[in-house]
Amino acid sequence: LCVRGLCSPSYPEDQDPTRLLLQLCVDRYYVSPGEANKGRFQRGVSCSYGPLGAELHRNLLRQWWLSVTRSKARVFGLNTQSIGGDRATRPGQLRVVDCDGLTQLLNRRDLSTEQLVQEMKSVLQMSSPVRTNLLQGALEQFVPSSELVNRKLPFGLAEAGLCFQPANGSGCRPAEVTQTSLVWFCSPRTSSQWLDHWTRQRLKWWRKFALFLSDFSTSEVLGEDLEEATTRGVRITYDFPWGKETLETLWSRGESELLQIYGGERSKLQCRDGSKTVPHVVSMTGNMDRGVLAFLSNSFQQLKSDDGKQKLQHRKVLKLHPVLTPVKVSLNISRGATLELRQVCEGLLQEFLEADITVWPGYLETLQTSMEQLNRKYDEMGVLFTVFISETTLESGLVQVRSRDTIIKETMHISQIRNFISRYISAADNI
Amino acid sequence: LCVRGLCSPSYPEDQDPTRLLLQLCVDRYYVSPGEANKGRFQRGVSCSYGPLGAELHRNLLRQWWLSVTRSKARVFGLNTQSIGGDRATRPGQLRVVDCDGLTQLLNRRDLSTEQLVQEMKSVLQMSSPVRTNLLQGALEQFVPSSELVNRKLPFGLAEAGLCFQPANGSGCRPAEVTQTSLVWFCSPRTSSQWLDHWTRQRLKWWRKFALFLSDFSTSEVLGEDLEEATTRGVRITYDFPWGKETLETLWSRGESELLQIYGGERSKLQCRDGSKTVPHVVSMTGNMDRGVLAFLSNSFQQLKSDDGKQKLQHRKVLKLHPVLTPVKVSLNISRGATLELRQVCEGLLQEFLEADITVWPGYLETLQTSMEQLNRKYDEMGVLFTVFISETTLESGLVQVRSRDTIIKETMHISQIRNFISRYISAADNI
Amino acid sequence: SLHGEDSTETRMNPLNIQMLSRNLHDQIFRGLQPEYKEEDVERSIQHLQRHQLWGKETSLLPDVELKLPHMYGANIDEHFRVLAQSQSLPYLDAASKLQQAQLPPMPQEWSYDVGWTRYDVDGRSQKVDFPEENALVFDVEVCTTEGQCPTLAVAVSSTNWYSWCSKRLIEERYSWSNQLTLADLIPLETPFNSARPPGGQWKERLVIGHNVSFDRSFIKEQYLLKGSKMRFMDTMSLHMAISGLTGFQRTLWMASKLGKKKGLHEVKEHIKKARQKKEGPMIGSWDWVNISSINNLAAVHDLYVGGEPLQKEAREIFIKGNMTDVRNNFQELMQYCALDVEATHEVFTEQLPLFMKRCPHPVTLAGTLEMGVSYLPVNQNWGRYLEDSQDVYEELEREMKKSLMILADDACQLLEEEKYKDDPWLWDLDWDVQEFKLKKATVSKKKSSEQAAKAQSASPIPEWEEDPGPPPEEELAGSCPSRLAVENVKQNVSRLPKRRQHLPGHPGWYRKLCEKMSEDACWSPGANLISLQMRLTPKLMGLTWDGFPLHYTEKHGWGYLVPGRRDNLDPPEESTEPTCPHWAIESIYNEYCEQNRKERPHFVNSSPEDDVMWTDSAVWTKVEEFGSLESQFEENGIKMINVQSKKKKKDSDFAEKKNRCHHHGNGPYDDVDIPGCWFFKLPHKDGNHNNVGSPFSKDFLAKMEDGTLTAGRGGTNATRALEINKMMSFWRNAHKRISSQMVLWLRKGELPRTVTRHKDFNEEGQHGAILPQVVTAGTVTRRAVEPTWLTASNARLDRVGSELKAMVQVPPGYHLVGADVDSQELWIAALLGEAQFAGMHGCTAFGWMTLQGKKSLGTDLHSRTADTVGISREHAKVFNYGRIYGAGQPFAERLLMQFNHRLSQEEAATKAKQMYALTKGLRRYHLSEEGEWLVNELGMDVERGENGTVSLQELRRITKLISQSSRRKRWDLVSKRVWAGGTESDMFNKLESIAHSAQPSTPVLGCRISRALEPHTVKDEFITSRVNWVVQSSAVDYLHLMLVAMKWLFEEHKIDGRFCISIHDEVRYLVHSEDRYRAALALQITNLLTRSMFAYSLGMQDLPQSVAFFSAVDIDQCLRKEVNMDCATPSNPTGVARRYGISPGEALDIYQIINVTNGSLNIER
Repeated sequence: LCVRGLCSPSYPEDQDPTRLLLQLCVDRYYVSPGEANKGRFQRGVSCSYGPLGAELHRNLLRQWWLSVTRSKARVFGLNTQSIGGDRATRPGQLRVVDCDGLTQLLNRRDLSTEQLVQEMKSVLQMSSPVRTNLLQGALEQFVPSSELVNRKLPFGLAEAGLCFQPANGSGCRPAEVTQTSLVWFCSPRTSSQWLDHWTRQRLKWWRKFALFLSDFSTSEVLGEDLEEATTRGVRITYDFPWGKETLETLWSRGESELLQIYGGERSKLQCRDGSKTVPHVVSMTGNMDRGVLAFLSNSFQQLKSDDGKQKLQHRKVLKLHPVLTPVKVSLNISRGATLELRQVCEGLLQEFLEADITVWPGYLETLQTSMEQLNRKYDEMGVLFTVFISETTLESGLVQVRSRDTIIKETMHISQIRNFISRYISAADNI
Repeated sequence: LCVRGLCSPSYPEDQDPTRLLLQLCVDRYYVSPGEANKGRFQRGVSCSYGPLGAELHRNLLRQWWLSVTRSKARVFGLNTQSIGGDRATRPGQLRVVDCDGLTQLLNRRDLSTEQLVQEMKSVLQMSSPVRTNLLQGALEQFVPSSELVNRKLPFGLAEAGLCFQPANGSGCRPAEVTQTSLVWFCSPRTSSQWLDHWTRQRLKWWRKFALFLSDFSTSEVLGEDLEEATTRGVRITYDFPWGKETLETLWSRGESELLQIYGGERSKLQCRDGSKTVPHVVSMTGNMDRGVLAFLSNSFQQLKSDDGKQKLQHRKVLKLHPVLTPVKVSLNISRGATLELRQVCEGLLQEFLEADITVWPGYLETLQTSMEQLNRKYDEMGVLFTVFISETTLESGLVQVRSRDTIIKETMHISQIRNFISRYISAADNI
Repeated sequence: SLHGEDSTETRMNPLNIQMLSRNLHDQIFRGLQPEYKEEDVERSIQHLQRHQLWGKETSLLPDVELKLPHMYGANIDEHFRVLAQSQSLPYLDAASKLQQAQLPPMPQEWSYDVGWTRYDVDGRSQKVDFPEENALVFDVEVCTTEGQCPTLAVAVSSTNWYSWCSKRLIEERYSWSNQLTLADLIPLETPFNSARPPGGQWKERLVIGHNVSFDRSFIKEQYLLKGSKMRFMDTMSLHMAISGLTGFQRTLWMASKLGKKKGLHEVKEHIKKARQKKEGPMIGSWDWVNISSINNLAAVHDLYVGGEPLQKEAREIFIKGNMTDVRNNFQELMQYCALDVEATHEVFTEQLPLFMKRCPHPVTLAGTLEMGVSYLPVNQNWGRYLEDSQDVYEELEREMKKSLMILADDACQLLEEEKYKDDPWLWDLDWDVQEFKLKKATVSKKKSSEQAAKAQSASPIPEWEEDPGPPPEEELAGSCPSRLAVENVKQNVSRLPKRRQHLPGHPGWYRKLCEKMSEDACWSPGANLISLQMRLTPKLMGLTWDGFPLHYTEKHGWGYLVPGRRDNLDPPEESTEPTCPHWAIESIYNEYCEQNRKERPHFVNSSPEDDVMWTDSAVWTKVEEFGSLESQFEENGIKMINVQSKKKKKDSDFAEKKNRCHHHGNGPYDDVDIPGCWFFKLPHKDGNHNNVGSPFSKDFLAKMEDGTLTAGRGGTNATRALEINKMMSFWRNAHKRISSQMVLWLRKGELPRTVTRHKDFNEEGQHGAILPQVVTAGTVTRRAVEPTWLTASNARLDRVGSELKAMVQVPPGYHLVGADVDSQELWIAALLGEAQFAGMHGCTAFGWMTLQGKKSLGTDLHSRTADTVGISREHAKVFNYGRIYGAGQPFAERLLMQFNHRLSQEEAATKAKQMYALTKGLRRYHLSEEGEWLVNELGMDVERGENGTVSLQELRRITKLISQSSRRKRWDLVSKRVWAGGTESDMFNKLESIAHSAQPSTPVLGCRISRALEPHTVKDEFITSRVNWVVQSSAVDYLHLMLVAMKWLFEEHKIDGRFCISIHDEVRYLVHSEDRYRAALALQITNLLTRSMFAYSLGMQDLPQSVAFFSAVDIDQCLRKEVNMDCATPSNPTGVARRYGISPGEALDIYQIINVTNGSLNIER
């Protein structure tokens, strides 16, 4: 009997799905330990990721990049700066300052309070603001980029990177978020159509890697929730156990921000679209840190397995999508293994690495653990396949491959595993 | 007649290779325009990249990541925070401050100078430092990570990300740099061996993508250049027209920094390696922004082509390695283009994108340019192959494919191009 | 006699029904005043009183003051004749010339050249722009594998043959644009590169073809926004009108003619049924087979012309071959096409006189011609719609599949420790796993000793290992020992069998759900073959019915297992069958009861949504389905009784059995022997003897919603899967047809200036048209047939792609003007009944309700039925239409059970009987002369009703008495059967009297029924279809009248617009925006005249005001049911206003239109 872990409402504390998930993420190297770090993780801002979390984060970003740049002929990547920028006009509450310099200033005894305040203010004003979003950078790049396409619409500028959020009162420090941004420039006539198009595309993308698709949904931003300068907005949200949170926001922004950056010089901005027009901007801003959390939450299954002996067991699994899951295969040897087996493992590992399949070198662990414990650990890590090399392998070349999703152990020949797993992962994209 | 552009010494101003290269990078969408930006680019810090530069940057980072994680069983990725961190002890000259808050403080009239200075200092002290390197983060992650491998040596932690550099006097603002970092933990006994090993590996990697291999070289860091706490150091440098600059530095750092972070608690740090020891650290820190510049510089060729009519022409080419070059193929149609030709291009483009081959949609340009102009442009962009679709294609399915490196035009059937180019690129990786 | 009028302008008839305003009445009926007989009035009042309708409150409408255009002829019928004759004259002229012509000899050699070639009698050929003659027989062939571009065509006029070749046929190229332009199509009126006829004037021209609407869609000029004057005659439609077959007849025809296996069973059934009715074989009832045929050209040609059968083999090349094949067989294919043209001409020659004879009213021809030029304008949103719908559809499909795959994966875990044996659902799946096969190692001695040596050299791993330092340089270079070790082990690969096993370690049922791994680009891992329709899916979901787990048996379909059975607990010795874990079933049932005690599930009435949305054609299909079954019940009352008593006996048997089991339901079925459990079947909508094939059919949707049917595991997955299934249904069925609609985009120069100069015109936009392939008379009732547009349902929030109709959108500067005829069929049927009963509007209860009934007072037809039976008004609608289409009591019974599964068979039968008694009435019998004589002779006291009829009981009594007192076996006692006592009895009597008359023809335009349904050929067969024909065919007359009137008004008053489409009771015109209100007025006048024509033809010189005008004329920018519908669907979530910028249209009644236009059709200056 299988119950979807995160749906049902009230739990005793030790079964609260949120707590369970967060603890599992720490235990299984997704997130570095520490309450503050866990807190950041749950808030959906950048935290210190463990090795598995970092890999998941990387995989997710890579998939985003591929989907965005493959989708249309004219999406170009950008890499703008996170601090400063040439335009001193960039607004910004958060700035990077040279503490040593400021302290020196504060230590100067020769200045009057007035002078000190004045000096301090001017230093602060001169200091570099850090970016809070990627939109600004993309808008600033509009003119050089539009030359690249001969000023023909539509085209898009994509970038992923760290952005900073001011502390929202309450003693919090400023936080950083891994944002993805696609800024789409199109003719005013088609902007609403493009917003619809991208909304569908983006939702599709999120759902592509989901286990339970309906947890991802879109909602139109209504009335007073609309940001300044925007005419329409759509949010893509994920339904966490503690409520819906926004993963990505799409805005139809009109032309005003572009005009503002370029000092209202329409002629600089005009593009060719039948007649000359200043393009409208559709922006898509995603939070990939929260994305990581969403996919972890979505793929977290607790399976009650009633083993007949009246002992209720919980199998916890992270059924992450094959493409996303940080470790695809773990290689293990049974206890009392020999150096020869170890060598076979080393060889196999090398094969996997060359095929770009991430491997967990379980055979290096010399501590004795039971098969059951091992499987539980790998399930919680989201390891797709567990390969067991045994004495039989040396004789016949046969290995045992256990699947995370079905927990069925399949016998396979050693010469086929790599291809099998490679194919499995690349084809998992097809569904 | 080929002359290596950047080697020979003195040039007339309009042929100064440095100037030429930088201008080409701006013209061909590698770097955003602006003198300040160009300056940053040349200094080897992060600048605002154009679409092609961003792609090159991405490609380089990806290659680094693959080489590092594929090389050994136990290199794990990390993703640490760039600001703050939980340890208030983190030193740091650069900090992120909330300017609005500080300004409010400065505006308060009720504080004496003493009080104001006091308050200011404490706010500054409480503010979040930004990281200047990735080493610190990796060292902090040592303990949780070592549990992952059951405290068995050796293992490594890899990370790539933005780091910040304080302004070095002279009115410069703080800069950011895309760093790569591999921190290797090994037994004290083997640390020097590992340093040698990694030095060889890293140099090999840099040279793998080079056109002129000898421009990349290593040099031992001697005497007073050694950083505090390090026992040995090696630099990997590139020979720019204006002199050698460091791309990556490898240090053998001993145990002291680890001990410092963990408050000298050896027991926390002890790993199993025969007897219990505190591991030694070998760190590798690369600057990928300078890496981008190095490869651009390395692949930049100026070819004098004497066209017989006594008119000296310069063909400028970026012969970037096929794996690195941002645009692999450009798709073009001859003039008098029909809707049908466009459709063929669209189809081909989709095919390429699906095979992860970056394409330049040249067919979208409606301005008439001569074939010559077009080729010059693509050479300067480093486009590997230029594909021409013409009326003939509609009739017979044949297309023209021009190679950047040989400038020879070959006729090919439309159904074969994708495989041809795919094979070409993956084979180039193997050399 | 008396005049039913007041002195005021408002006119009332004697039954207090408001009639046409005097000024309108005067203009239309030219002073003819209706006359009413007192006794008729008296009879009507009594009748209405009996049905509690007399004296009910009615409301008055304001009078309408309107100056109608000048009308022709002496009466309205003559008026219509004049209009129709003048409209069709040029075409009829051309047609008869062609009909009489001797065709020129067919060319021997065809020209392989782009465009049209003309062949002269002397054998010379010449390139021409297009054929000049004004009448052509025409046929187009398309090489379908290469897209929708026409490939070649042949035409013949009375003087010349013509051939046409496409550019794509003649010129070989690697690829062609998949977007057609006008230049790719066949010109028939304009030169190349021009969208204007020579001389600037369109000519009246006629094209004849078999299924000509297909050919029409390849004609260039037909796509122009301002239509040409070319019209089309379809030999297939002519055939349907003359000799068409009903759907059921077609099956029989094919079976008897072609001996097709498929139909044989039905034929046998039919014969069996025919025999049951009367003794002796029914030779007569098969006569129709020889005077009719199915619709294809070969069969039609054989019927009308005869002789050598047409050769159709060459056709295969166009369907299966590619362009090269066509080129290689060019001459042969041209010849084939030409022969078809010739055959079509022969057929036409025979058909024309027959058609004119059988459909004598000129309106029929004129209306048919007009219907043949439908035109649907579309714009760039069409492409968007296709893309969005497909996209959303695929996404839903993916979601469903994914959730099912998760269920399958999770179920695999039961393999561990054989836990599946305790699972209430999955215990009977195939859980076997395969052994991994490996060939025996052929170990030579040397090798084995080597291995032994290896085993000896095995070295244990030290517990504590030191950091070995970096590997030596040479190892990195390639030949490292670990790689060698792997290579070594890999050598064993030769021991694998050649054919790789498919997931040997997985349970059998799971293996079947997985594709074998391949390099194929579309292979994907996991149980991806799973679908909702599979038998194991409900089990994987753990579905329960009232707490009992579902179970499937081959014999009974889906049912459920009820625990507690004790008589079969001892398992048969050594059974290989899996054993049922009845303890587990018991425990989940107990759990369910536990929960129910806490929160009693509330049972809501089943939601009507799915059923109400039935289109009338869906109702008719259902009726026809049952129709063949039910006549025997109706026709033979005595038999019916027998059947019923038998049923009762069976039921009591059931009751006995049931006593043993605590659960009441459809069962138990003891032949399902599952230890510890009884098996009950799931209820079926068509009666409990039917097996349920899938618990996911839409009939169970309501059961899911009310908690009867729930998923035991996988939580929301099951319900969501079902929801998705519902959302996908429309697009799944329709997307192929919709996405293959041929759209032709017009370039700027091909659009009229009114469009390109309009302020909303956009260079980047697209404007074009779809020509729906309407077969103008596609059914035996002469209703039009077209698979996509005429059957399209309206947009529904939970159906992907159902916004289809709203995608027909006007170009800038135009509007769609149209209206639905309010309850058209009900009114026609009622009118027939009234003409029969007392010749007064509203004289029958049925008629009164259609005219005066008010929803608010519960006096309208649907509310009445709803009250009688105790069902919702929406459900009642279905019953009412069903009845008028000829459905009988069994239909009603079944429908009732479907609407409410807790209704027993008996209750349903009672309700249906009650409903029919009230509406249709009861059968009464006129005794035959023979009967009267016998009654008289035997001196029987016979209880007679009005008109001297006797009831069924009385008839039985008489029969019994006669058979007792007479030795003769059979007396023909009955001469005529009639209906009596119901609200609709007179209507049905009229319908049946028409259907049974010697030459059934429609009462208004006098069109005769197909030869294949005339009583003298089919005798008493196909009654349902014939009764249905009367109403439906009259509705077609209605449409033809409207089309003729509209064309007249548009021409007379220079209203710039064209016919767009008619969907049965609905017409739409594409009108220049400036003229839209005048067009709306024209439409209202059209309706007035058409209704008046109906009343006039049935001998009533008046028309009720309430039906004189459309309740609303829609002026809109797209095609939709209501002008303010936003047509939101999953593929169009924000609605047409937001997504496509289409604002709500206007729906104007006659008063509003008069206000805007001042009641004048003339252009205001």
